[in-house]
Amino acid sequence: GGDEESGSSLDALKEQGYVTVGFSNEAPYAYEEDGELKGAAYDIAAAVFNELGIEEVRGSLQDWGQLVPGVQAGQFDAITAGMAITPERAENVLFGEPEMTYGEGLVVEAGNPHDITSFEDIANNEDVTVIVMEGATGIEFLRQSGVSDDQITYAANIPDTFAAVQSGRADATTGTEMTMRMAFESANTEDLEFVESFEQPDVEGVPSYGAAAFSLENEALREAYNEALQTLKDNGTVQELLEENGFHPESNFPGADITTESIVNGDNY
Amino acid sequence: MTKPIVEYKDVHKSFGDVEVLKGIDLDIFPAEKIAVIGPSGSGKTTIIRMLMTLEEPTDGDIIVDGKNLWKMDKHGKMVEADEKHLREIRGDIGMVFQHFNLFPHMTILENCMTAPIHVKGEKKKEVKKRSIDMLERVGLGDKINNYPSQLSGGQKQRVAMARALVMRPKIMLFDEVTSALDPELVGEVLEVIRDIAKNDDMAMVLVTHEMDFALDVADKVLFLDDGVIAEQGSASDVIEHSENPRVQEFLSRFRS
Amino acid sequence: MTKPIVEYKDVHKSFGDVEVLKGIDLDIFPAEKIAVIGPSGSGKTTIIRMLMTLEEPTDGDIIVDGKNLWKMDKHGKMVEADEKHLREIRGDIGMVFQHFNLFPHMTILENCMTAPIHVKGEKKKEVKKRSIDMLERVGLGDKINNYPSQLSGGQKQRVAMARALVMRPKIMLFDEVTSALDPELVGEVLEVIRDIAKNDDMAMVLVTHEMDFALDVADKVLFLDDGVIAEQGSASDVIEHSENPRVQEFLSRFRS
Amino acid sequence: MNYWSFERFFEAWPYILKGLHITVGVTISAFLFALFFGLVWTFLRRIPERHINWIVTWVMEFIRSTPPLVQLFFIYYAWPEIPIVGVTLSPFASAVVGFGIHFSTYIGEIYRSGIESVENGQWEAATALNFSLLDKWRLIILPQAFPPTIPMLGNYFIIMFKEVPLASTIGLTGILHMANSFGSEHFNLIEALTIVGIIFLVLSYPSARLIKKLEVKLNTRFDKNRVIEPIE
Amino acid sequence: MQDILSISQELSRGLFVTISILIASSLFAYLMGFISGLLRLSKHTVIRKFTGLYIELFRGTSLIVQLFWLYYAIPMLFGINLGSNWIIGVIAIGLNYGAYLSEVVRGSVEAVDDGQTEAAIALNLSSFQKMRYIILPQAVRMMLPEFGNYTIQMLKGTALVSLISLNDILYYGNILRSSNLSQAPLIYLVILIFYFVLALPLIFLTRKAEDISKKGVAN
Ligand SMILES: Nc1ncnc2c1ncn2[C@@H]1O[C@H](COP(=O)(O)OP(=O)(O)OP(=O)(O)O)[C@@H](O)[C@H]1O
Ligand SMILES: Nc1ncnc2c1ncn2[C@@H]1O[C@H](COP(=O)(O)OP(=O)(O)OP(=O)(O)O)[C@@H](O)[C@H]1O
Ligand SMILES: [Mg+2]
Ligand SMILES: [Mg+2]
Repeated sequence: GGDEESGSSLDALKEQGYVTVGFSNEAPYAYEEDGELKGAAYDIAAAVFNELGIEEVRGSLQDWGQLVPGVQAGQFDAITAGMAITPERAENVLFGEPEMTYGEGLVVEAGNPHDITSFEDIANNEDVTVIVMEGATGIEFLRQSGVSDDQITYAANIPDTFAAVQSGRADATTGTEMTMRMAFESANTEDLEFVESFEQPDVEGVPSYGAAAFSLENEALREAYNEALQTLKDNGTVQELLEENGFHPESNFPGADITTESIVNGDNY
Repeated sequence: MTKPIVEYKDVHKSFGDVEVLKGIDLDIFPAEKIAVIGPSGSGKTTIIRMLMTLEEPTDGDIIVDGKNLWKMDKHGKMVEADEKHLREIRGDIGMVFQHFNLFPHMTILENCMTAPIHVKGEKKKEVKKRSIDMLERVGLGDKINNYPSQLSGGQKQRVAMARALVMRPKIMLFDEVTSALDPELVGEVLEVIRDIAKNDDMAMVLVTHEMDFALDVADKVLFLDDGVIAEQGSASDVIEHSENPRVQEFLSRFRS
Repeated sequence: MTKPIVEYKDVHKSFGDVEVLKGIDLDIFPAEKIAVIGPSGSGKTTIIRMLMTLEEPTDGDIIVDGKNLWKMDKHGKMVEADEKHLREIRGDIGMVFQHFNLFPHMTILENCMTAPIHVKGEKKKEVKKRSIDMLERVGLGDKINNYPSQLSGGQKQRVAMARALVMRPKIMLFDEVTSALDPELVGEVLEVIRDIAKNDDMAMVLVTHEMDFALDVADKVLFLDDGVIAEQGSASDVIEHSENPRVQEFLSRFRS
Repeated sequence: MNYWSFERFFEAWPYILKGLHITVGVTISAFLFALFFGLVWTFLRRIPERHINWIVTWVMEFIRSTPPLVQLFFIYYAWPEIPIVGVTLSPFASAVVGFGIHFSTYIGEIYRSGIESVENGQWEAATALNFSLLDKWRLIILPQAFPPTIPMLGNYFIIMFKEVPLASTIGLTGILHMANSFGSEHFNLIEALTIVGIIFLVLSYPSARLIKKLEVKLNTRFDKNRVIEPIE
Repeated sequence: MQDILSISQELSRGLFVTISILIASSLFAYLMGFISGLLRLSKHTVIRKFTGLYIELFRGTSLIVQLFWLYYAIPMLFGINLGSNWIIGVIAIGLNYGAYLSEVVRGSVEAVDDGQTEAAIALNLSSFQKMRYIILPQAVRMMLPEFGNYTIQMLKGTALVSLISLNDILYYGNILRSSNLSQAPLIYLVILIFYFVLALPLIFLTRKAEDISKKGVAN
């Protein structure tokens, strides 16, 4: 756990020999399977911290919505959940440089009875309800696409959103494309359908860029992290780890011109 | 000679392995007043509780008014009595307890009225009149709307007697009705019993430690010792002139 | 004439607005046996509880062995006694309660030994010997390792007496020590008290409802009525020949 | 410290209070459910057959000694997956059923101790007066057994109220959930959680006082020294 | 069967956290219960009121709220380093149930028959001796069953620490379920059985305590 307020300094982390990271059990970004932490964001973070001389990375599972408050409360040193950089979040945490990019995905009941292929379709059919993970960017995308608040319900994590659609408590769920696809595959059920023909919403923030995040007080750790990240990007490690986790080079690697600053100031948002 | 209203025929009672009544034979005649005395644990209470159907005998028969209390005829066979059978016979018997057992959630008038109304299905008006009469008789005419908690021990016990009396039993059982009372309150309760004994023609069985009172009221005294009737006879025979050493020893304890 | 060991001087006691003792004057001399009788609520218990420091008088003084029990001298002023002062004087007084108040988590031997060891700091070995002697004297030599719950009421009360006696008080207080007992067990307890009264030279104050016993044991009888000592004198004067109508009425209730 | 913001604190109040009717609604519904189900346990416990009694006792013990949080998860996530009998329940219904069943085992015990607190002498007096079995229960036992249970039942109502926020983990939009969601939108939970604490304190403390008063009143009504022991 | 075994195996990884938190928080709660219970009986109004505040604060709000609050607020507001989540879990559960237990302690001491106090005075025991030799030994006997019951409550309460990301039994159960929804019934059933098995010794101890407390107490 966070042994000091709002995350420890790099030296302290080295001394203690491990770093604690917050994640939200969301494949393929960061999740736990067979007792091990996995996922692209986790793997990258682990590689970066190794590069910084910290061998062990311990996970702290959180509901998505509690990741930012958690890192601020010093419950862990960094968030490694592939969290999308947004201007609002950036006011409350320090983001590292982008590690990946992704669009949105949609999962519905098998056979897609309401024939939903976009957020507009949901907006246009008041009977349809969609369940989203609390604190996810998808909520804002849905709202901007005209979906009313009455249609949106919330769950604390991805498995819960799937459980809700599967048991008929909601008609659809949305999250990042990678998440929806991975969760759909692992759910391994005939009750659900991943909407292949989904149209990405045309709103601010899509596509999203995922990055590690740190407490506002921990500028030094972010700087160190960014430096090591750049090294690993340059030697191809990051790309390798992304591909291993099912990310595609054309669609999921952030362009070199895209920086956290350019996203936060709106140029690339 | 009249027929007894109650007959105990070789009645035994065990609790677990312990036999506390070892063959009781006893006839109770209409209007007879019987006092039961004896050491603690000798089985006095158990004898009358079996008649009140609060305890089932292990062996033997109790016959009430010609009917076997604890057994009944079913298709020609004698089987254990069921609740219906017991309720039929129980109508003849009333009991007053050591700890009064008044119903605390009812006024004392309601205490007296509820059984005649619900058990015998009598008219409320009639029952009320009779209950008030009875409460007046035990000296509590001015308390009818009080709750039991507002009464002294002696008053409570008098209500308990009125409650039993309005049911007009043919036989009344009293189990040490004064032993939970302060010494000063004993007199008033005994006075009421004496009055009932003199003026009613019910049979009465009194378990008591008040020897003077037994001497005064009882036609017959039973001395119970270790589950058997060790001596019986007129009150003065047993209490004043018994030659049985157990009886003498027992009685000596009451002379301090 | 010897000096009294305890003097009550115009002692008053109120609970809330109700004055239950209205000026008690009383001398208790060494070795004197006093019986206190009177109707329920007349203040008998309260009188002795004040001496045992369980209740504080509202007014007046109680002097024990020349020292004021409830007041003490502090820098020349008389102030309310503190715990230390009370403990000092309390050492002379012992009490036996109506409900025994034995310590249920200790054997009866431990019940007797606790106070001498912890209060007087006596040696364990000595205390043990004395306690066993005392328990034998009250007839419980074979029960010393039993717990109170394993004893009958009469036995418990005898333990309570032994427990008070091993403290060797100069004055012993008894509050209706037989009234919570079954009638048959009363005798054995009275027997023990009688024995103590005859053979020890403690002063004793006995609140009791047992008139025969008071007659037998007491040097002096106080009749308390409504918070005042309505009559006092030798036992036979008060119990047998009193002309006070209140006393007569009270005593009549004990003859049923 | 700049983590505490009064602005956010006051902003959060109306937002969180939107969940209050859900929290209170679940509490009341679950309590009614438990009152009824407790009765069922009480009667099951009175079946004289030894084996049935044993089973009922241990089923109650099982429900009582396992975490309500897990039971909620079971009802919400697992129940729908069970073939044939499986039903999908909303978070509200899941919470009502979950807390209802969990607390019914306690309430059943309260009923039982209420009945047992009626002295044996009352049964005997009723027998001596020749009442039928139904009349004994109706006229003598229940009128005495029920009043002394009221304070304990009240206590359990409050205890239950304080457990209901657990259901935010299955998406019940009560006050804790609203606080979490306010917190995740504003990236800070302290003010919101503090408000939830205040709401619970403000509602449960006076109610507990009220019940204490009621208890005293009930105890002085008849000559009862009967106290229903808390079973927790 | 195979499934049950592998589920159990996975869950048992959380046993240590659940049990260690149970033990530590119970000890802490017992301590708090005794301290605050006895302070409630103090002659000093200020001490009594202050202890009362603690008790009402923790009994008046939910354990889950207290847990979250300690988890987020303590480090942020006061900059106090409470150490690991394990310690936060122990403190939250301990303080919460300590408040309940203090009422048990106070109630038991008050429930010792007045006659015992009077007998102790009549034998001239000092206030301390009276408490030490007469009142407490009996009060403790009376407390035992309630302490047992509350320990079972605490066991149930430990399930909450999965919410502050401690790897207890329920944590591993939830992880299992999230990758295997259709097995949810079996997983949760096994979790419930895990807790029940942990509770069993407590249940038997509590029953034993009831027997003990029935003996050796005057009332
Ligand atoms: N329900 C019971 N279970 C076990 N033993 C019992 C029960 N009722 C009575 N006994 C035992 O039966 C014996 C006789 O009891 P009973 O109450 O009839 O005596 P008693 O003569 O009325 O005594 P007392 O004068 O003390 O009231 C006693 O040894 C008693 O312990
Ligand atoms: N702690 C108390 N608070 C209020 N009133 C009390 C208290 N103790 C005693 N009293 C009242 O004081 C009066 C005298 O009580 P006390 O116990 O001394 O009477 P008593 O003569 O011993 O009676 P009994 O024979 O019934 O024991 C009674 O009216 C009683 O109600
Ligand atoms: Mg008897
Ligand atoms: Mg008295």
